[in-house]
Amino acid sequence: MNQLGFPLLSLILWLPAAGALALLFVPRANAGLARQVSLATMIATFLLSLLLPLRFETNPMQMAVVGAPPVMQFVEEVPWLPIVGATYSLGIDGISLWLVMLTTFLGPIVTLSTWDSVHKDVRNFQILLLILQTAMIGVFVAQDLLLFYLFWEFTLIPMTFLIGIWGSQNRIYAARKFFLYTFAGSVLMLLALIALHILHRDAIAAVEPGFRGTFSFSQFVSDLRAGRLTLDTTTERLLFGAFFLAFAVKVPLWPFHTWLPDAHVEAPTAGSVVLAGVLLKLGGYGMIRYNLTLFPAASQWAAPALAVLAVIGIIYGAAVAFAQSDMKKLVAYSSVSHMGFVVLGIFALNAEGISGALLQMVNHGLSTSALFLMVGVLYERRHTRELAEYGGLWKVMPVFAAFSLLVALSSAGLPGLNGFVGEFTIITGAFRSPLLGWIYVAFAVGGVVLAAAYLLKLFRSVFMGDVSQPANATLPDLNRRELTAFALLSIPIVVIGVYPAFFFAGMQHSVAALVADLIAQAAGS
Amino acid sequence: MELLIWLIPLLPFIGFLLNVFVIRREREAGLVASGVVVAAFVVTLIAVAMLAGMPPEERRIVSTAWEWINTGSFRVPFAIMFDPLTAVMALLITGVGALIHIYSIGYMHGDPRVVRYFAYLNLFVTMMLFLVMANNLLLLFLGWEGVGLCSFLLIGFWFERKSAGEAAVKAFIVNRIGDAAFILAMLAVFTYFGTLNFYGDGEGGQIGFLERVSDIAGLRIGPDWQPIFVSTAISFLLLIGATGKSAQFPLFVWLPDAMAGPTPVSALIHAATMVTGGVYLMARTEALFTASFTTQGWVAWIGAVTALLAGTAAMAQWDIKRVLAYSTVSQLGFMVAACGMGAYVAAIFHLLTHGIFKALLFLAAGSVIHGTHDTQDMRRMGGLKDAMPITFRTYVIGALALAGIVPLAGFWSKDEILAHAISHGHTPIFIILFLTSLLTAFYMGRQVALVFFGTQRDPGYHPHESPAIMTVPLIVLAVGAVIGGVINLPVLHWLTDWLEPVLHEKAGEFNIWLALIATIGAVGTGYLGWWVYTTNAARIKIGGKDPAYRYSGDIWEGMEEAWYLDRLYQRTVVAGFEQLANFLARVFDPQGVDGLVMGIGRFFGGLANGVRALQTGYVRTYALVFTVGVLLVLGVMLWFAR
Amino acid sequence: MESLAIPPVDLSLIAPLLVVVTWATVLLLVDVFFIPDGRKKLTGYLAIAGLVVAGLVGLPLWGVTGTTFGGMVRLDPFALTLTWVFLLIGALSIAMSLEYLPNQGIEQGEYYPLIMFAVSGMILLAQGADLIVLFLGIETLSITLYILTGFAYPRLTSEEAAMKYLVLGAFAAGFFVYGIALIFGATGSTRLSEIGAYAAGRVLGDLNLTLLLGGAAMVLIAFAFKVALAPFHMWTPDVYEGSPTPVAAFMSVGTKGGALAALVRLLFEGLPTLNEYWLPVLAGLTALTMVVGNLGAVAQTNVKRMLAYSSIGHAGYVMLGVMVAGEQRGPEAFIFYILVYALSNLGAFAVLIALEHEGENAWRLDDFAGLYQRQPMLAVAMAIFMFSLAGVPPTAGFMAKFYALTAAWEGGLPWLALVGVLTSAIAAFFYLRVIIRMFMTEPEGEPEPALNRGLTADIVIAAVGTIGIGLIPAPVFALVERSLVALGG
Amino acid sequence: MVPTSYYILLSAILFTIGVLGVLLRRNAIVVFMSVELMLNAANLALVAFAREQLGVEAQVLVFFVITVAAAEVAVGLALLVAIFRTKRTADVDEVSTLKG
Repeated sequence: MNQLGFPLLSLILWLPAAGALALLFVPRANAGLARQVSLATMIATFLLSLLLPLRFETNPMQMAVVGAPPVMQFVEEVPWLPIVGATYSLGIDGISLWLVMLTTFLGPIVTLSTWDSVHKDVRNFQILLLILQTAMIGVFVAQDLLLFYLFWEFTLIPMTFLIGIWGSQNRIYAARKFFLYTFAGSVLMLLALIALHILHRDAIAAVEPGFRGTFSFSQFVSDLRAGRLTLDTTTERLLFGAFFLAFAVKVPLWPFHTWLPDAHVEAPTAGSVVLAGVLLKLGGYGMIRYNLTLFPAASQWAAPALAVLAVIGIIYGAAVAFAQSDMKKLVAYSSVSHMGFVVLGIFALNAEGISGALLQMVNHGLSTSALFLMVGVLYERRHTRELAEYGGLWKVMPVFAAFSLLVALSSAGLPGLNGFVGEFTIITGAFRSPLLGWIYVAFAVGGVVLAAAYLLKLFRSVFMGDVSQPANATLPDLNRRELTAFALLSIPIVVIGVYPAFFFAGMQHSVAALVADLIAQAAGS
Repeated sequence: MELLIWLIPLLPFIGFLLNVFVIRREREAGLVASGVVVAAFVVTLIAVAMLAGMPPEERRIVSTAWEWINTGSFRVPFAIMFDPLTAVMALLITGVGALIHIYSIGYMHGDPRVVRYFAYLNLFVTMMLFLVMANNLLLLFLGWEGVGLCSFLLIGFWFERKSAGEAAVKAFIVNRIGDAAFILAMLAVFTYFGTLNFYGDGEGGQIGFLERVSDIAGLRIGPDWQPIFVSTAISFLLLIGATGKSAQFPLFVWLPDAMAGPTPVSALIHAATMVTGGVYLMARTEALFTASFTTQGWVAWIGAVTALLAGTAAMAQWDIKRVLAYSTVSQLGFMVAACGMGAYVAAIFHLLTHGIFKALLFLAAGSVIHGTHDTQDMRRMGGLKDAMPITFRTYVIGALALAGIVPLAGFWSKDEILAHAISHGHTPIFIILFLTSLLTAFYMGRQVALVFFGTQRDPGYHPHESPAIMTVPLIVLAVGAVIGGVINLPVLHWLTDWLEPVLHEKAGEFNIWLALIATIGAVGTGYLGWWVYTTNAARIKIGGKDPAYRYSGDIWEGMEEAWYLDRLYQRTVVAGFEQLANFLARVFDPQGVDGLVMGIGRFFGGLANGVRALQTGYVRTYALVFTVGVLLVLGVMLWFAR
Repeated sequence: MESLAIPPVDLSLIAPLLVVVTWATVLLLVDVFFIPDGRKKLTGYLAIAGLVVAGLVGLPLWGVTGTTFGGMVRLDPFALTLTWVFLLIGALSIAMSLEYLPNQGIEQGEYYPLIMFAVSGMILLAQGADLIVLFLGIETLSITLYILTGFAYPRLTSEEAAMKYLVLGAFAAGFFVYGIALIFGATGSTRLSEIGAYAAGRVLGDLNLTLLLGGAAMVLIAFAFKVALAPFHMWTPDVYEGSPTPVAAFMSVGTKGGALAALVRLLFEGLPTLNEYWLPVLAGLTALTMVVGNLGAVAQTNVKRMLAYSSIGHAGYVMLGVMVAGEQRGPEAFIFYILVYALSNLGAFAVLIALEHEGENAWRLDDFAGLYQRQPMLAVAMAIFMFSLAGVPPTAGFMAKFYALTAAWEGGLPWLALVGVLTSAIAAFFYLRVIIRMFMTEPEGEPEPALNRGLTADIVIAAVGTIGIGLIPAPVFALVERSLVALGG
Repeated sequence: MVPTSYYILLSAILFTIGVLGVLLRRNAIVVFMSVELMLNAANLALVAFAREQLGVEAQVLVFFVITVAAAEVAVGLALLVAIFRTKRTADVDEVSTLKG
């Protein structure tokens, strides 16, 4: 059941929360100690999580059988709420493996970035960061729908506080918008969850009297695939829609994106990094894990329309990003564009598209985090995010410029770096998908061109040209912590670009199983 | 052997890493950078020698390092190969590259960021080698975009200048447009062939798509009313990709601006190697192109039109480098046209000779710029032949080679293209190309006259000859420009034979009459150009108009602006996109999309105020509402029970 | 006329009730004669002691089911569990009043026995098996509450609130009695079980059925008034705002609990066969309630009034469980929701009290500005209560809402569940507003919060309960589940 | 014997008058009286039904109702006096500071 014999996932999940608890005993005024405890916790979590890919079975014994539930690893299961059959059940498979790793990897980097940017109420900031970390990992590892929903909604609370307390001028507006928009987006999912629970219970209870229902993901999946639970077309589509709305808001898919620029612009650097790096991924993950797995037929049905939205998002996000003069807004809209690729890949509904989307989520997490760190570095030095205020920094901060260029190119999808592999795999998937096809790809590729346009605009405005503002002439280059953060981020950026096969290998089995089921459903319907 | 070919791209890459992470001093940077490229050249020579020792049909070495992408059925290895076509390209890249590296030591001396410069240069060579050595489209694309990146970095090397930054970005983005088509082409190839590999790995694995182009013969896609052949679709997309990288119409606008980079960069990237990437691509995927009659027509015409447009534009430039830039575009047009006519060997031949003499011209121009303290406007030059004798002589050799004067390298290669055009019945193309070759001679005559003859028009500087580290590469290249034609002389046709396993071409007939007419024409127009600008030298004023402007007026201005193509793009595509983006960002997004969201909020706010308004504070109102509720409840329940 | 026979009485079945009533009566006298002014807090402690004793007395009754007073009063685990909940509510309300009353200058010893009487009314409602007993319970509760509402005499708002409550309450009582009359006229009995038995055999067109339905409608309206279902909710905001804050807190959870307990009995013992008539009506009222309550709260800048509207909204959510109490999950959802809502809402009111000083109404949203910087733990506690009321995990409020929605869906009311989640999205707006004000704005001369033992105890119990039940709800659910084994017959 | 329906009709009329009284009259005392009227209408219905159904519960309830009514009125009048002291009015519409 669990290849390690001890609850590794629980440890990874609760370690940050334990760190937060420990921080409560650190005096509020002792910012330094608070940061160190937080950083230590994050690093420990990451190191612990390294065991996951090390001990992960890329080819589990049970081969991908059509109709079988996803093969989870590092499984833990404890009864939690027996009255509705909800359990505390954790596990990961190829779909969540790298997203968990992304989360734990970004943890220490985020904490490092707070050193220079957060000076107010440092301890509580760290507490919230750690709690958020637990919540996000929880979303990825929860294998019980109720537990998942619990973590899913809970991520809102610390994030709202991070934006609302430590943000800039318009932070209250942004925090409120973030909370209400995403909360409203996911209430229907709660209802869908309940509906699924009851439909399943009634269906099974007809065969096995006394069955009290469950929220177990794998049980839903196996019963759906085995035909013990069948959903009629309308129900399936409604449920699909309710789940999808929640995820689409989070991703965010055009036209549900307008909370994102506000949230990003107002959030402190660390908040933006977490938001872009991990929080948006919850949406993409949810689509793959829940929409595709639970409602394959509805996914087939909705895919073309959703892919249209994704493509619109790609172009629209890029165009709007291009027109921004505020760096953070630019990067924020670039997320809309990049996450459009992810959704496009997901609804290609084939192995290429989905693995590409998964990898692209990791890539986007890395590059966009780095971009936000970059904006943060500038903001801490000059306290403005206006592009026009900068120029010629290549001369003043050469090391910083080099990293920024790397990051921008990674985000623009330069071959040899991570972004390209993801995007290319996604569009291969979309191109080959019988549901989509070359027209989608033609537009999506337009997004690739525009990505270069806005990212190079950003890079040129900041780093090229002459040093026009005297204040810029004396800016210090990266300090040790910043350098560490950027260097750490650069490693996977390059490694994924050159050797993505390693990352694809981890997800292959799970994706293949998922796609096999999608195909079986398509054939059946 | 496999290890050996990996060494070719890896050596410059090691140089790059050293320059980035280890080296901090200018002198070491230049030496290491040049050293690794020279080493790569030597290794290439060895590899070529070993290749030559194999039977012609087996002259291909493929080596896979690792599985690059493996997801679903989409599998791409990180694999390189070495075959005759790659070999000549690699020789050009490492050979000319080495010379330019050495030259740069002198040219860039004293620049504060020289280490970075050599790092970029080494990275460029690496990427260019990947481009020509890749055994699949995706790795080729890695090199393709990689050289684009280096081009961006090097054009923008003096980023303090506004024009440098703009030109760098422009180059990258215009190239990206072509790259987008390239990506689509790759997808199509993968969809129809199931692989992106050019050739099989030689170990009994899957064979590459170039070896089974016949698979898609007759296959059509597209709507019923206008189906197109798959081969046409794929090759046309590749063509668009090539027009971006090889600066062809309609995407050539980036190359003249790219001259903002250091001159050795122009020589290496924007004359000898990177811009020939498109030609190489077409030669490499020649099987796909020849499968589509339609695309071939487009290729030929695009090449010819580009050659003529750029040729006319080159005539009217004042900037010494912009003349050469447009000339490069024009000569690339020759090569592309050659590809379009099926004369791939001639295209590669011209690519190689052009690589040598255009590098020579650029380096010599760099020497001029260096010796005149960064003067680039030819109106401020004049009479430099005495001050810079070596530069002058090498420049003239380059110019003669470019103009196509017997027996210099350019003559043989250009003649081969023209001869092919006439012998295969491409008469309109031939006429355009012939005309362009005359223009070429004219503007080179004009340039030599303006730069080296007459008197120095701007007395503000003291011209001096460049140091030996710069002139020696010039001399070496000049020798190459003189004797380069030997590799594919009509009687010997070594190159044709060498490339036969890849391009499957037989040597063409040598057309003596054509050669005679072309030479006479070139000599005549070249002399004309020289004559006009030496006799009218007095009329040329700094910042003034060209003497020819008097006779041609607006046409001359049109030529000077390259027929306003760039301005057209600025005013339509660029401005249009910027306005659209601004509209979306300032109006549509906040008021449209977000307005809808906030509208929902306001809607509920309005409802809430309605609820509030009902709460009047009068207890009798409450009782009234209560009573209404009673009537409703009673009514409904009794209505049920009726 | 037949002769009146006194049926056998088993007082043990109403032991907690007896304890509360007796204790209250004695305490009233003790307070008058033995406890000097200025030490009235002692009365409060004694009252809490009485409620605790009543709770302990109930312990041996766990699992006992039985009726007495000729079937008019019933004891079952359902009633007993609710009794404990009510006792808890009473005790917490008293605890938050201990300092509040002297601070406001309205300390009177009668206050505490009055609360105890109100609790006894609630217990009576939970135990009543006869319309007469229900009437008695509801009036015991109401009349004490009228007095408590006006307890801040001579503050005009308090008097106004009491007056409005009294007028409308009496108005509703009129409907209640008239409804009982009609039901009695149709069935010849006021015993719920007998009404149920009678209704089971009726068919459409029967005049008696019409009479019964008319009566049932009027009784339901009276309960709807007590629970504050729209459109019978109009008194709620005004009365909550005007009454002393602990009373509002007590009312918001107590009245609802009591009235709904009685409603469950009425619907599922008295009128189960008529559910095709009352279910659509109640469902409509519930939907309207959720919409009106949450919308009304959106427009408020007065936190106390906002909580009043929010309590209307929550009445709707808890009704989700009540309406489907015939199913297994309905009453579970109801009890669980009441318990959770009691904890969270009492906690929120306790925080409100901490901010209140004599003569100042610290209920404006602005008074919460920067509370986080002044009293971080208080702000965190308030945030927990707000998130719980909004139903955001991992608080108990989420679990309660989740379970209520599950019950509603299972009971065949998916559209109502839909209305529930949609209105909960609206609700998030105004709860979040308080949080934003506390955490994200700077303080500017707001009243300093004053905490005391009673309040602190309240807030700690409420906060720990809210989070604890949110994370590990299973034990509470197990208790609730066991308490319902015997319901419905 | 007078049919029960007559009593019920009368009680309904009384009840309606009571309701209208609450809705229409502004004087608090009259409002209380109207409420009393409603309760007594109910009492009338109760005893009428009790006679018809021969049940004892309704008559028991009537006593309760009378008691409760008395209690309510006692509280109500006390309140009224209190309000009158501060506001010098018995008009229910004048007491409307709490709203919104």
